[in-house]
Amino acid sequence: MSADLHQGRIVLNEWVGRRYKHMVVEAPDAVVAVPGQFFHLRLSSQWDPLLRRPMSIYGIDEDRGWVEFLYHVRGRGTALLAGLVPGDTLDLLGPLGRGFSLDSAWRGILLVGRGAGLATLAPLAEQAVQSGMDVFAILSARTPDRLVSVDRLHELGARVATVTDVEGTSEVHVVESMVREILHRESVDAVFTCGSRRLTKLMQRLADTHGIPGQVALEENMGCGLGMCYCCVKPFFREGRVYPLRVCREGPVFSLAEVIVDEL
Amino acid sequence: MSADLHQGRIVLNEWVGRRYKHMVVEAPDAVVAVPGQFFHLRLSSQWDPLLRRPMSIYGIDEDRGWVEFLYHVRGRGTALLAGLVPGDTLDLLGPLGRGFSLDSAWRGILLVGRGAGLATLAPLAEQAVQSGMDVFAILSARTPDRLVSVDRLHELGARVATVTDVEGTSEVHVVESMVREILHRESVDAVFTCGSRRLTKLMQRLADTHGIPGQVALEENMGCGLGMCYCCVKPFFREGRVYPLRVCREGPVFSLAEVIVDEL
Amino acid sequence: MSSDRLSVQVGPLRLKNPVMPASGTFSPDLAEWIDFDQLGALVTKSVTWHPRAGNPGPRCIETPAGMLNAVGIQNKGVENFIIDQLPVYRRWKTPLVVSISGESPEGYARLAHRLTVPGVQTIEVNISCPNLEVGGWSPAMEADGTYRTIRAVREATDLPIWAKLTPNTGDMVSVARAAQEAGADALVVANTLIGMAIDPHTKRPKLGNVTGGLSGPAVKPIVLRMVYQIYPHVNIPIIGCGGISRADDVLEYLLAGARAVQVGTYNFVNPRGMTEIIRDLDEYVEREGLKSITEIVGQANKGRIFSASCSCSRSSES
Amino acid sequence: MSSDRLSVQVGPLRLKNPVMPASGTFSPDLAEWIDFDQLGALVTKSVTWHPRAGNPGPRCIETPAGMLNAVGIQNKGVENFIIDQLPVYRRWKTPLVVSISGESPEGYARLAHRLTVPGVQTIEVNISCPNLEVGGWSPAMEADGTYRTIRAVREATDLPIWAKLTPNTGDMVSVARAAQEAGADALVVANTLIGMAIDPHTKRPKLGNVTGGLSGPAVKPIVLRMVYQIYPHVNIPIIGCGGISRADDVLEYLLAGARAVQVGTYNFVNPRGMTEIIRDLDEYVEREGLKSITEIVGQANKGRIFSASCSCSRSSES
Ligand SMILES: Cc1cc2nc3c(=O)[nH]c(=O)nc-3n(C[C@H](O)[C@H](O)[C@H](O)COP(=O)(O)OP(=O)(O)OC[C@H]3O[C@@H](n4cnc5c(N)ncnc54)[C@H](O)[C@@H]3O)c2cc1C
Ligand SMILES: Cc1cc2nc3c(=O)[nH]c(=O)nc-3n(C[C@H](O)[C@H](O)[C@H](O)COP(=O)(O)OP(=O)(O)OC[C@H]3O[C@@H](n4cnc5c(N)ncnc54)[C@H](O)[C@@H]3O)c2cc1C
Ligand SMILES: Cc1cc2nc3c(=O)[nH]c(=O)nc-3n(C[C@H](O)[C@H](O)[C@H](O)COP(=O)(O)O)c2cc1C
Ligand SMILES: Cc1cc2nc3c(=O)[nH]c(=O)nc-3n(C[C@H](O)[C@H](O)[C@H](O)COP(=O)(O)O)c2cc1C
Ligand code: FES
Ligand code: FES
Repeated sequence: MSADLHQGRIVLNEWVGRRYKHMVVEAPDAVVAVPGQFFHLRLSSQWDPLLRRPMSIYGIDEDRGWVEFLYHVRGRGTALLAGLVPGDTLDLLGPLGRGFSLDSAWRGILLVGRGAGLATLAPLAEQAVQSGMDVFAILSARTPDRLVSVDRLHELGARVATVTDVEGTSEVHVVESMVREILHRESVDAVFTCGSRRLTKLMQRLADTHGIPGQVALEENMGCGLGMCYCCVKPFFREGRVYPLRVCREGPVFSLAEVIVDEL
Repeated sequence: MSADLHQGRIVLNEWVGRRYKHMVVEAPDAVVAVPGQFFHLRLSSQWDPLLRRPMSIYGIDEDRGWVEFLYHVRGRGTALLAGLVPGDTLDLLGPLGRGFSLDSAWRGILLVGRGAGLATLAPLAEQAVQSGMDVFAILSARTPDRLVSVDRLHELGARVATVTDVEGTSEVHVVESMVREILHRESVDAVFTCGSRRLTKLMQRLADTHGIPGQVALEENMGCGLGMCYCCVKPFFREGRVYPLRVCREGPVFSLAEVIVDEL
Repeated sequence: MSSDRLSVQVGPLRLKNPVMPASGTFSPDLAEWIDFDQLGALVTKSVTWHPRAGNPGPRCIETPAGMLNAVGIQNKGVENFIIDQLPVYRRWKTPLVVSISGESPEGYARLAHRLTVPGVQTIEVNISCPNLEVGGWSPAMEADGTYRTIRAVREATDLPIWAKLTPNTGDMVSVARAAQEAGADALVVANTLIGMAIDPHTKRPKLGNVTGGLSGPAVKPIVLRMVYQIYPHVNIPIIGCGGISRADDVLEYLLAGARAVQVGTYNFVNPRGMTEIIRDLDEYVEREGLKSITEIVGQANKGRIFSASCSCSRSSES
Repeated sequence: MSSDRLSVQVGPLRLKNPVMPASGTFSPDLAEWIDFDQLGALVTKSVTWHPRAGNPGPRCIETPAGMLNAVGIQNKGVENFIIDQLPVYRRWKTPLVVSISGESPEGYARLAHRLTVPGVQTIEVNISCPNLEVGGWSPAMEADGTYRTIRAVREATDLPIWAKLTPNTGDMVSVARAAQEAGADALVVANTLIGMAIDPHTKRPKLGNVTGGLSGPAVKPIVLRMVYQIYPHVNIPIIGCGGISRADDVLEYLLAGARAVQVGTYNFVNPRGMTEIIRDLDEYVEREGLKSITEIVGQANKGRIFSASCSCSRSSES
């Protein structure tokens, strides 16, 4: 599972809704990644844009040597990414960071994600299903067309609920009652979240109340992605103290209990 | 003949020998150019490389709306240009500058060029042939595979001699006797040169001795290409005085007589 | 763009909008590309008393996201400017700012006096050109030289005067204050940063003049910081200049505290750049529902702890 | 790379080759990517006396061909460094340069003294961090502060000391000379340029610390000029640092007068960058038939008119 520099080849790079793209990259040596880890992508052979862009793994196909990403086209880096066509090469550094961890004793897990965060949770769902766990998911987005990976979760057999801002269903108290309902009714042994500060705060509280573990995948502007620059640091609780930890190295996945939500 | 910003579409971009590429760009509104003029090409939508690159016109096909270039792949700008494939778009600013001028009374002209300078002279040969003039050409390069546009000149019916460094035929005194021979034997009313300081010096002297006019297409690092920045200025003789003139605006074609060769 | 929601007041001058070209990156040649009457102001290349042939070539070199230039203020001298070029600029209604470059406070004063003629609306005092002395020294590197030059110009003309500062100093605030105290009506922040490039093959400096001025997007973070740094310490308008290529860059400068901006190198990349930026600014004002774009000037300074964050130099604090 | 044709002498220290990482852009984490025994030296992130949590985020922002950082020297303090990190660095044979950051000359001296322990080969005195005080002030902005700090360190340790200068001054030559006079064995030129970025949407500075340090290819022309500028005025080695991403960049710095170089931001773009640069330098030396790479040091200064071209500041000339 050691990280390396890879020259991938774009297999597919297609729109999913109006703001997201699904990209498949052939990079046979890079398929050693686990859900929650990320690759650091270089978008120009010149010096602008200079820095790499972190993207979590949306899928891994070991047989075909494919790594998949699902990304929100936001600024110029992701715009350049969106311009790649099949056959183009892509410089990938990774896999990097600490991914999600699943305990084989768990019977069911609940995923609560929003926006691009859904991309990060999808491969976790797949892994959980393969390990025989039940997967419940609450997916949140601004509009229905930004609810990415719903189909994929359905196909996996996950039980999926969706909430959106435009439908007025995504407010925290609504999601809270949905989560309580699931935790009450189903055998959920752990919760996972990604993509929203508000939902992270909520899930931290609910996991704590219910006495179950939780994990969250965080994002932060990154310089190196390798643990050297300390650009991606946030403070976390650990063993009763506050530690500044590197999202790229000690994360991007952290235990929900150690996150200081107000610092996100 | 007014200059504009064009979004061209690459039709062809192929190697000619190991260092040159021939590029055809579809840009129907841009075909109003004359030989010796240039386009200023933008090579990135980002800020690196920042400045445009000047490229003279290698050909114009008014019917098909094509502009052609022949370029030496030297640094990173031309490397990016070399990476374009048919269907890609290219941002062209132009046509810019003052091109060659042909006097319809001339019966024959002599072109003496070297390296990438041959690209600049080729469309002039075409225009001259169309106007019924005889065209003589001496083409110089380091190696035979860098002698671009020889075939094109042959097809036009030009009488072409080639000289190269590796064959030991390109030394100034050799070229000098070839030029003298042509000027002596044939009806040559004007000489044109591009691509070499040494040859420009030679042609200036010979044109002067033979009392015939001459023109040279010059190169200089450019900022704007539009006459605003004064980055491309060189000193020239004009009306008995020395003037600093802009290669992009008062040139890139100048009368041989006004060039101060030691300042090139 | 019917209303005057983009218009800004810079000292005694009212500009249609905050966007104008930077000295030396603009000439009447650009009129083939854009309508000068859409610009906030026109700014000439710096004019000197005597004609100057400029520096030996190469005069410009591209660098990552920027360029170095060492043109050396090639121009035909002030008399030629008044006779030949001023009438050309008078074709447009947009206010004309004439940039001047002298060799001493008196030299600047003489130029300003000579240029106090109809058709010239403002004098921009270029005390910051890095291409006149090898190595790049310029008066604006020190508060004292700045004060003396601006003062001399102030006494020589009734026209509004803008002091164009250099970023090649550790003490922007003192220099800015000196310019204000000497009577400048506005500050242009800033000229180019002194830089150089060497050719590994020839082993020689690439520019004919050895060093040159760095401009373009590469320098924007530095110059933007300087505008922000100076803003709380002066009460005359600041005109931001450095690396602007988009409306968002203009907004950054206005938020930092600039009242207007100058666009330089980007004119070389996109000759229609300035008018596109003006169009995008108008869309921004519309979208945000602002009455005037000036509402955002200095907004990024909100909540700022002035004493701690304002100056690079301890000495200017005391 | 069998011979020692790449090796350079930097003060009392002999380096295998002129390439080393820049402080704060390097950590033992990079050992997964390259063999540290191939580097000229190892340079730690700056160490402070007490632990520091660093600045609030965001701590970095990309800019055209560069980046702004405002990490704020997060570190666990010198005792932790000696106990936890020093043993890790001692795994490699390459000389270790420990960068220190204090709050006063005495603070620097105390750190240097404490770090005069086996395993530490050199102290790099970071008197130029722009991220400790809001606004970016640092001691190296003035010759006086530089002298006092380096002098105090000189008296506190027998180890070689390198003074890391700031580019945020109009007077590099005076500062460089002050460092030399105070006893520095080498100069690192330079730290980052103070810059900032503003978010047009939130209208707030993008960095948690408001201002930050600009690094990367964008700044190379500026810092290269500073090395060239300082070179004729000092007789201790200069270590060039700013925007290096290729062997050609290293050659530019050596030609300008640097004896060695540090690579910073580029490590983030290409974690194998430094070893690729070393390989390309070796190819260059081979191709050019040089006995030693030091033959080219300062070559771009040939024929230079020293008095005119060396200094940005008049005062240092007099
Ligand atoms: C570990 C990790 C995994 C991620 N996985 C995904 C993913 O699977 N899908 C997805 O769509 N996005 C993901 N992101 C976010 C993604 O990296 C940013 O959206 C992307 O870098 C923006 O680049 P840009 O050039 O398009 O935007 P820019 O123009 O650079 O900036 C647009 C916005 O993105 C933010 N941003 C810029 N750089 C970064 C950065 N390095 N890290 C985080 N935010 C940044 C800026 O603050 C700004 O608000 C992930 C981020 C991290 C840290
Ligand atoms: C009016 C004009 C017409 C030209 N026509 C042709 C042509 O038809 N075919 C052709 O192959 N080349 C032509 N050139 C030269 C061409 O512009 C340069 O080779 C090109 O800009 C190099 O870009 P680069 O990024 O590959 O090289 P860089 O890495 O930027 O530089 C490589 C070399 O090219 C020189 N150079 C860089 N920028 C320029 C510039 N703007 N102008 C001139 N030289 C430069 C540098 O000094 C350096 O020696 C022309 C130049 C001019 C001024
Ligand atoms: C080619 C060129 C010539 C310049 N000439 C002048 C000048 O004559 N007078 C002056 O005050 N500034 C001059 N400048 C500096 C610009 O006015 C401006 O301050 C600088 O380029 C920064 O802005 P930019 O990053 O938008 O280019 C020149 C800049 C360039 C690129
Ligand atoms: C993220 C980051 C952290 C840095 N931290 C330090 C530091 O702790 N001490 C120091 O002296 N310089 C620090 N620097 C400055 C670098 O050492 C170097 O001087 C600068 O980045 C210029 O080199 P570059 O352009 O190659 O990056 C830091 C730079 C970056 C980008
Ligand atoms: S991004 Fe550099 S330490 Fe995390
Ligand atoms: S390139 Fe700007 S004037 Fe010629």
